[in-house]
Amino acid sequence: MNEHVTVEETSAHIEALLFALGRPMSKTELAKKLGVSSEDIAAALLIFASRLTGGITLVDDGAQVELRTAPAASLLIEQLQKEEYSREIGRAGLEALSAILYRGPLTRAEIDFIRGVNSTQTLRTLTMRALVRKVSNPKDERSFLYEPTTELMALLGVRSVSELPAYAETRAKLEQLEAAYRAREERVPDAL
Amino acid sequence: MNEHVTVEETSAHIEALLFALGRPMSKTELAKKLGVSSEDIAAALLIFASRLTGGITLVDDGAQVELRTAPAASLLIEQLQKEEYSREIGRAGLEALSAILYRGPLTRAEIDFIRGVNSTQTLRTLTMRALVRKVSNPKDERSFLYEPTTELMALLGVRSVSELPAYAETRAKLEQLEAAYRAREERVPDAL
Amino acid sequence: MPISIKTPIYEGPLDLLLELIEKRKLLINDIALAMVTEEYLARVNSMESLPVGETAEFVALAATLLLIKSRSLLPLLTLTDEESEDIKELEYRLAVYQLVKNAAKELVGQLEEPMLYEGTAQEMSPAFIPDPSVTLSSLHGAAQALIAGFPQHLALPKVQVKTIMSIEEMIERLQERVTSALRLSFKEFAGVGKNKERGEIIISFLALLELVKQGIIKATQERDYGDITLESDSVSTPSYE
Repeated sequence: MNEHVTVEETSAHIEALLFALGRPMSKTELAKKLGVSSEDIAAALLIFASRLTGGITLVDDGAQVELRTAPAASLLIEQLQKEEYSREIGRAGLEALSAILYRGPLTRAEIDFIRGVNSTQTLRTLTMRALVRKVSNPKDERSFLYEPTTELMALLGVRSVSELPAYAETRAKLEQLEAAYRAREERVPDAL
Repeated sequence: MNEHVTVEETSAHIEALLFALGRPMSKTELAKKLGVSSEDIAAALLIFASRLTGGITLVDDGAQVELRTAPAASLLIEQLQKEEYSREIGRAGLEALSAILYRGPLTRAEIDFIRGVNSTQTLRTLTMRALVRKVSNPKDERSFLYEPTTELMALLGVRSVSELPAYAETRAKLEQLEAAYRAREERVPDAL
Repeated sequence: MPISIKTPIYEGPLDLLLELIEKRKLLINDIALAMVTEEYLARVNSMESLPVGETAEFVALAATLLLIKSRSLLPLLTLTDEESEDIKELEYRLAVYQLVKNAAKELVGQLEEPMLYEGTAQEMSPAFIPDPSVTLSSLHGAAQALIAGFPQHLALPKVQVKTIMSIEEMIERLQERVTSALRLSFKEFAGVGKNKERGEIIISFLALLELVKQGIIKATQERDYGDITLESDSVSTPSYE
């Protein structure tokens, strides 16, 4: 539709939209609303993120993006916020989050399998706090996948999962383990 | 106070503050909050204005400054906001509304708890459409209670919530479920 | 002076098992698992009550551990495909859980980092925009959906993936194993002289006594302090030398 829109213009439109609506927006939604392809959105987001040098930063959870204050300004904002943010997450919640962050997206059954305990209640609380969200599972309509949110990224003070401690390394190790396990035994149930 | 703050840092702090608070701020207020001189603020604002990336603009009336969406995008934003607030409120909207009607008045956290998902965006839409309104919470100054508006009641043709279909029964059932769930949560302290 | 004992709280069976392995600085493999089997069983036995819904997991894991232990004690024991798979799966799950648990510890540190705050969007002033889908019946329907969607089944134990096995069944399984291993000496069974820990021999011996007491196997000691020969009642042709 918008054939003559430059990537700079798309970048500016994204900034304006995210700023004005004041909520996370999915990359698909951005493409649709701006009438450009998802490749255009990806390119514009790269440009946009590279230009942000001040008090605002772009948080990207993979599927959605959101504007947030930059880490350098956090202490100042913290002092001025009226509402107190609870950053407390119990051990069960942290384990479920780390499974979702480092090995996700995952179904509830997969999280249960990893932790060896039932995570229903933990996941419900995390969903309520918008730290994870349920999305439909392309492999199985009856189940959902849990994935991280921009809210979670912002709570952890990172712009994307790649900034998490030992992210690439841990993810690679988990993939290696799984590949080795699957190779050993082909008849693995679809547990993980 | 902040002797070693560079003008770039001050510029970033101003941007973060204006973004986080979302209201116009006087230059005097900025100088006070950031602990710098009014000359520092003036210099930082110049830098800030030169770095703007397209979608956001700085409105400066001499005494006060404010962040706004850039004029180039304002038509697009207006269109999207209208669209956002005129389409059907959907399942999430109906659920939040029914929680407020049958179990209200409720805080956002309580609505999240009943629904099991985060309701921030949904409540914002319902508020903008004047279907619900925020009133102060006598129990906690930092939070608000959501209650149905008179417009909503008129739309539904009822004078009070008690005239809603199966009101007493539904309210009792919800109360009972919440109590049972919270009781279990207490038995499992590390649920999150 | 009052003595306060801090009872560690375990999230679940995998957590407990990993704790025991890490405490001894072992790698996750069948040798390590055999080494911590007794302690795992002792810990599970000492728990006043197993967490609701997690009992099956605790017992299923205990069964796999006993299998690993029995194999380490009884070299003649051959495992079925399913049993081997259980052991591989347990090792895999432990390795994955170890990585996830360590990552969770890192996240604690990450929570100390400054968080990124939301912006406050300029809001338009509210204007009444009715929605035709908002009706008494749609709202009543939505309320019913909230009730139906509420986690009211949480208090009930979840159906487990694995069949629930009791401790009794587990011992039965071990008995079967000993029976089929025909005839062997206690030294072989308990691994005396192979740098086994004393406590382990004692526990093996207790397990043996339990089996003897139940008449599953016969134990003969030719002389005092001599070796004890174990023989299964149900098999008459000894083939073990």
